[in-house]
Amino acid sequence: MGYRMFNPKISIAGKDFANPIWTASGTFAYGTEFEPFLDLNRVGAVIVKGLSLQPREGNPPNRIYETASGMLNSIGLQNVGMVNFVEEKLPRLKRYRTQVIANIFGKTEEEYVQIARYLDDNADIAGIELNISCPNVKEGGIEFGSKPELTYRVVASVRRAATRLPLYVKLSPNVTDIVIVARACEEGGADAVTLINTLVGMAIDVDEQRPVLSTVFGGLSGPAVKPIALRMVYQVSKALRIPVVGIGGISRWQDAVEFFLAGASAIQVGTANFYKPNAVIEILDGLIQYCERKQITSMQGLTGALKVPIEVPEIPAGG
Amino acid sequence: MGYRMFNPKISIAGKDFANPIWTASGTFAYGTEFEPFLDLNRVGAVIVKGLSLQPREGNPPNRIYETASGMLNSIGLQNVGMVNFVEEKLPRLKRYRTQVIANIFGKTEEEYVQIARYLDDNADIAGIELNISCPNVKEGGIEFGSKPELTYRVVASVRRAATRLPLYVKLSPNVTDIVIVARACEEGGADAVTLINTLVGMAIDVDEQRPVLSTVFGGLSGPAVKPIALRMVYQVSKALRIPVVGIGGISRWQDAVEFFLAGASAIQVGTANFYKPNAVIEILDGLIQYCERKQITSMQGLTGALKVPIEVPEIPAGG
Amino acid sequence: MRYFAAPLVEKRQLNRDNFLLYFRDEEIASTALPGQFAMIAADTNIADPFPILMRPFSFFGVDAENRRFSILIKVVGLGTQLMVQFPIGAQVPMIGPLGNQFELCPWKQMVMVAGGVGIAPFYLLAQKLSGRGTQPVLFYGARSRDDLVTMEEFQSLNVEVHAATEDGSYGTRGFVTEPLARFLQAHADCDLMACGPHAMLAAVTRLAKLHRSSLQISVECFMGCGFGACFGCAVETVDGFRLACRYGPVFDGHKLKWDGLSHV
Amino acid sequence: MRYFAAPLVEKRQLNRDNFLLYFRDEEIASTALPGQFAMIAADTNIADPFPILMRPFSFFGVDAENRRFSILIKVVGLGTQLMVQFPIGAQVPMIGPLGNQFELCPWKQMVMVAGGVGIAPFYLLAQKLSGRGTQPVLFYGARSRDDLVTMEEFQSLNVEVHAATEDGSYGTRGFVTEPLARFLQAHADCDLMACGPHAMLAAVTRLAKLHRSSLQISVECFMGCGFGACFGCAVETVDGFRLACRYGPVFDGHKLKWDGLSHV
Ligand SMILES: Cc1cc2nc3c(=O)[nH]c(=O)nc-3n(C[C@H](O)[C@H](O)[C@H](O)COP(=O)(O)OP(=O)(O)OC[C@H]3O[C@@H](n4cnc5c(N)ncnc54)[C@H](O)[C@@H]3O)c2cc1C
Ligand SMILES: Cc1cc2nc3c(=O)[nH]c(=O)nc-3n(C[C@H](O)[C@H](O)[C@H](O)COP(=O)(O)OP(=O)(O)OC[C@H]3O[C@@H](n4cnc5c(N)ncnc54)[C@H](O)[C@@H]3O)c2cc1C
Ligand SMILES: Cc1cc2nc3c(=O)[nH]c(=O)nc-3n(C[C@H](O)[C@H](O)[C@H](O)COP(=O)(O)O)c2cc1C
Ligand SMILES: Cc1cc2nc3c(=O)[nH]c(=O)nc-3n(C[C@H](O)[C@H](O)[C@H](O)COP(=O)(O)O)c2cc1C
Ligand code: FES
Ligand code: FES
Repeated sequence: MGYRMFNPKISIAGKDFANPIWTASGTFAYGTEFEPFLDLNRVGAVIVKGLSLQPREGNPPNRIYETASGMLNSIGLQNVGMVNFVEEKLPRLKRYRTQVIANIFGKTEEEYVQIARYLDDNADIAGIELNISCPNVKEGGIEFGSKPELTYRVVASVRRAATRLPLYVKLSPNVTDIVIVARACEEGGADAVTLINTLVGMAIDVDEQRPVLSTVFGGLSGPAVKPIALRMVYQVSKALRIPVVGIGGISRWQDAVEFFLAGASAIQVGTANFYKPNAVIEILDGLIQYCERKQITSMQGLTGALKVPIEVPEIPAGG
Repeated sequence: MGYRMFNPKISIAGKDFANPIWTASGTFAYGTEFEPFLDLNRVGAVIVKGLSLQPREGNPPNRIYETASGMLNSIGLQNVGMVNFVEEKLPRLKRYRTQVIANIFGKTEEEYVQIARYLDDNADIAGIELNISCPNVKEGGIEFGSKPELTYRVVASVRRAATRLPLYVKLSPNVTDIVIVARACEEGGADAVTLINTLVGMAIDVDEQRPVLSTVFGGLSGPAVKPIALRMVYQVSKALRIPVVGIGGISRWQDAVEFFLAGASAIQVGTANFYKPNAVIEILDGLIQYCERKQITSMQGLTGALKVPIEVPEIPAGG
Repeated sequence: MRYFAAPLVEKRQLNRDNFLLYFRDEEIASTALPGQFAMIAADTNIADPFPILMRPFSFFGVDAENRRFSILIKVVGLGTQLMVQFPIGAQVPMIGPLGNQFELCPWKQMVMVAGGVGIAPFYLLAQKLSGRGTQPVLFYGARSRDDLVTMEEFQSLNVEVHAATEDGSYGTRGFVTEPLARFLQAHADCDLMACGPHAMLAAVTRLAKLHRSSLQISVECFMGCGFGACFGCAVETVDGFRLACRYGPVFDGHKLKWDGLSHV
Repeated sequence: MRYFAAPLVEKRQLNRDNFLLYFRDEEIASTALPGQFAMIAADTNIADPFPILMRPFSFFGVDAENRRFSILIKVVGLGTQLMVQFPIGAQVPMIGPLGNQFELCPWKQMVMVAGGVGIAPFYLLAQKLSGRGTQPVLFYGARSRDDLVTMEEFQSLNVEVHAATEDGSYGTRGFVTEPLARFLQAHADCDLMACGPHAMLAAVTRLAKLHRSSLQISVECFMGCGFGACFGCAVETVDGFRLACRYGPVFDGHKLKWDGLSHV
C-alpha cells in the first residue's frame, strides 16, 4: 500500500492526523485492547470510551443485543473515570503515533466543565469530544443534545473552561432537526462536530415477555443506521463551516468513502471493530486504493465531492 | 390453523377487524396486486397506497435502493388520486372481507380536508389514515408531523370535515419527541395513531460519486428500523389512551408479537410484503400458534402485556 | 404468477463471473415467455434473508420436457455473489413469471442486439422461434471473447450470430452497433430487440430512428418487488413514468426517455 | 489472541441440534486452555456479515498432533443455525483464545457438573488431566438420553460419568444435582466446576455452600466482542460488575450474584 499519489493526512483545529480513519468512542475501549489485531500507529485517531468525573460501574445485564444488521447497547457509560484514564490508560496509548481524543460526558453542565478543564490541564491529547446525548438531570432528563439552547450553553461553557484542546461535539441523531443543534455547537465555539451517536431503540424477548435490555431502551448502532447517519452528515456539512466527523454503520471502505463524499473530513468506525477488529486498517487501505484509482491526491479532493444534480428538498415526502 | 383458544378479532373506533395483522400503505399497492399470493380475506386490513386530490406521477428513477437489512425509497407518492381509487380500485378490493383504510396526504391543510371529506362522503371503508410526514408548502416545507401545533391543526380540521369515518394519524419517526406529536393527534380528535413512517436516509454511489436516489434523500424501512419503531410504539402507547397501530420492520410473527407486547392494538406489515408476498398470512398463523401456546385467548391478553421490571428512564444515556 | 421455491438442479460456470443456474419447475418451464423474468431470492433463509430484497432475472432457457428452466447470472454485487454459491438442491424462493414479453412480428426480420449479460432474454426468444419459418439474427457485443457467453447455445439453434468485441479477440473489433449499422443498411424493415448497457441501447436507438425500424428494449432497473406493489421501478417514457415490472421490462424503444432510465 | 480464519475440516451431527465442528489451527490446538473460548463468525462473508456479531464458543477438544480443535454447537437461533451449515473447507473468521481458565487444584477431587450443552468446556479439561494422577468425575444432566452428547468421549478418557435425565431414559431420573448431592455427602473437599442452565447453576451453588466446597462456574451471556472492547458482557459479582470475556468466563461461583447474570 504505497502513498505514491494519495496522501491521507488531514489536520483539524491545528492538530495533524496521519489519516481520517478513526475509531468511535465505546467501541475501541482504551485502544490497547486492539494491540493483538492491528498496528495502532496506522489508526488516525482513537476516541476513547466516554469518561466521567468519577469511575462508573455501568448498567446491569443484559447490556447488549443484536438486531438486524445492528446492535442495541446500554452499557451505562462504564468507565475508569478521567483521573485513572490520564494516569493509567493514556500513557500506554501514547506509546503509539495515533492521536487520542477523549470522549466525555456529565450529568450537569458543571460536570462537563470540570472534566474538560482537568483534561485541558493534564492530558496530552488531540482533543475533547463532548457526548451530549446524555440526560441532563437538572433539566429533568432532557438530552443536552436535543435542545439547541442547552447545547449552546454546555458547549460555550466547556469552550471557556478548556481553551487549549480542540473541542469536538458529538451529536445525537434523535432529534427533529440536527442542523439546528449543530449550528448551536458552532456558535458555542466547537472546533468540529461528530455524528451520529446511537438511535434510541428497544427489543423484547417474546418468550419471557420482557425487555431484553435491563434498561428497556438502548442505543442502536451498526450497518442498519448508516443511511440515516449519512443523510445527517450531508445535511450538517452543508450547513456548517467547521469540520464534520462522520460516524454510523461504517464497516467497509465504501461506507467511509460515502461519508467523505457527503462532506465528512474524517470518519469513525464503531460497531465494526467488534466483529472485524482490524476494520480500520482494511478501510484505510481501501480508501487509499480508491483515491489512487480516482486520481485523488488529498482528502481535500474527496471531502464533499458529491455531485448533486438537483436542488435538495428541505424534507422529502415519505413514500 | 384453528381458532380453538385464541380469537384474533379486534375492533377499533367501532369497526371490527378479523385480526390485527394489516398491510402498510405503499407496500401493498391497492391490494388486488397480491391476489396471486394470498387469500385477501385473511388480511385484517389493507391500508392502500397514499392518495392525493389529483393523480400523481411520482419521482424520477432511481426511486429505491437496498441498504443493510433495509431499503430506501422516494417513490414520490405516485398514486391514482382519490376519485380513481374510489371508482376503480376500491370496488375490486371490496370483493374481499378484508377491511380497507385509505392513507391520504396533502400539500396543504385544505387538501387534507378535501380528500378526507370526499372519502367520508363516498367511500365504504373502515377508516382514513393521515400521512403527516409530508412537507407543508405553506409552512416552507416543515412536516405536518414534526410540529405539534401543525399536527394538531391538520388533525382537528380533518376530524371536523370527516365525521363518519374513523381517523388514524400516521406519525413520522424523524422527531425529537414522538409522544408530543402523538398527544397532539389525540387532542385533535384522532381515533388512533399509527407509527412509524420511514426514517429519512441517503445512499451514495461511490463510483459515480452521485446520490443513488434522484431525490437525494429517501425513506428508510425494513428490519433495520424495527428497534426504533418498537421503542416509539412503546413510548406512545404508554402515553396515549387511544389505540396504537405498530409499524416498522415487521417480517416475522415474533416481530409482530414484540409490537403487541409493547402496546400495539394492531400492526402493519410493510417492506416484508415485497420479498415475502404472503408475509401477513405467515405472521397471522404464527401469532395464533404463539397465543395458543401461551394460553392467550384474545388480543386484550397480549396488547401491552410486557413485563417491565424497572422505572423506564426518560431518555437513556447513549453508550 | 406464483411465489414458490424451486430446487437448483444444475450449475455451470461460463467464465470468471457468468453462471448458468438450472432450476426445476414445471409451470415456468412450460409457460415462461420471451422477455419475462423472475424475482429470485439471494438468500434461501426465508425467515431472515440478507439481503432482504429479491433480484430480477430474465428467463434464459426452458426445457419443458425435463421441467427445467435456466437463469444466466453475472456476478456484480452481493446478491449475485451469494446466488452463484447456492449448493445444488437448494430450495430457492422466487416469484414468476413476471412482466410482459417481446412482441413477435414474423413478417419482419427480427434482429436481436445484446451487450454482455444483456444476452439473457434472447435465448428463450430463439428457442421459441426455432423450427418456425422466421430466423432471428443476433448481434452480440462484449468486452472480449471470453465474455461472449452462451454463443454455442445460439449457434446450435442455427441463429446467425454477428459478434463484436472491444478488444477484437473475436468477431469485429469495436462496438456491436457497427456491424449492426451495416446490416440495417442492407436489410429493410427490421424489428430490433435490444438489451444491454446504456451506451449500447442509446446507439441502437439512434440507428433504429435512422432506419425507421421498430425497436423493443428490455430495460434494467432496481426492482423492489417485481409485481407492481412498490412503485419503485419507474422508467420515463414519452407517456410519463411506467413501472418496468408491469408495463415492461420490454418497452417500445422509441418511447423511452433515456435520462429517465435508472442509473444502475 | 488472534483474529484469523480457520478452515472447517470435519463436521459431526450428534443429534437433532448438536454438532461437533472441527477446525484446523496449529496455535489454538496447542495453546487453548480449559475454560477458554473463541468468538466465531456466523457468516463467512467478511465484508457484509449477517448476523454481524461473532458468537462465543468454548473450545471443546484439541488435537495438537493433527493441529485441529473442535467446537460443540447447539443450534438455538440464527447464528448457530448458519454455523452448522458451513460447508467443509469453509474459512471461518474467529478470534481466540479468549478468557481465563479453570483453576486446577489436583489435591482436591475435581467434580465437573454439566447441564446440556454446558458439557462443552469440560472435555478439554478432561483431556488435559488424563494421564495425570488426578481423575475428575463428571455429573452430566440433560432432558433425555439423546441429549447426553459426547459421553463416549469422556468415557474413553476413563472419566467417571454420573448421568441424569429428566425423563429417566438414561442414568438417574431427574436433575443431576440429586446424584451430585449424594456424592458430596460421601466425598469431602471437592472442587466443583459447573456450566449449564441457570436453574442448575443455582442448585449447584446451594450445594457448594452447604458442603463448603470451592465452586468455579463458566457463565454464559451475550458477548459483543469477546476481548474487552464493548463492555457488554458484564456479570454481577459481590465485587461489582465484571466483564465475562476478560475476568471470566470462569468465575468463583460463591461470588456471582445470580440476578446479575444476563437472561439468555
Ligand atoms: C427485468 C430484469 C432482468 C434482468 N435479467 C438479468 C439476467 O438475466 N442476468 C443478470 O445477470 N442480471 C439481470 N438483471 C440485472 C440483475 O437484476 C442485477 O444485476 C442484480 O439485481 C444485482 O444484484 P446484486 O445484489 O448482485 O448487486 P447489488 O449489490 O445490488 O448492486 C451491484 C451493482 O449492480 C447494479 N444493480 C443492482 N440492482 C440492479 C438491477 N435490478 N438491475 C440492474 N442493475 C442493478 C447496482 O447499480 C450496482 O452497480 C436483470 C434486471 C432486470 C430489471
Ligand atoms: C463463554 C461462552 C461459551 C459458550 N460456549 C458454547 C459452546 O461451547 N457451545 C454452544 O452451543 N454454545 C455456547 N455458548 C452459547 C452460544 O454463544 C450461544 O448459544 C450463541 O451465541 C447463540 O447464537 P444464535 O445466533 O444461534 O442465537 P440468537 O439468535 O442470538 O439467540 C437465540 C437464543 O440464544 C440465546 N443466546 C444468544 N447469545 C447467547 C450467548 N452469548 N450466550 C448464551 N445464550 C445466548 C438468546 O438469548 C436466545 O434465547 C457459549 C456462550 C458463552 C458466553
Ligand atoms: C416503497 C414504499 C412506499 C411507501 N409509501 C407510503 C405511503 O404512500 N404512505 C405512507 O403513509 N407510508 C408509506 N410508506 C411507509 C410504510 O407504510 C411504513 O410506514 C414503513 O415502510 C415502515 O414499515 P416497514 O419497515 O415494515 O416497511 C412506504 C414505504 C415503502 C417502503
Ligand atoms: C457498545 C457501544 C458503546 C458506546 N459507548 C459510547 C460512549 O461511551 N460515548 C459515545 O459518545 N458514544 C458511544 N457509542 C456510540 C458510538 O461511538 C457510535 O457513535 C455509534 O455506535 C454509531 O457508530 P457505529 O454504527 O459505527 O457503531 C457506543 C456505541 C456502542 C455500540
Ligand atoms: S418492482 Fe415493485 S412496482 Fe415494479
Ligand atoms: S464481550 Fe465485549 S467486553 Fe466482553
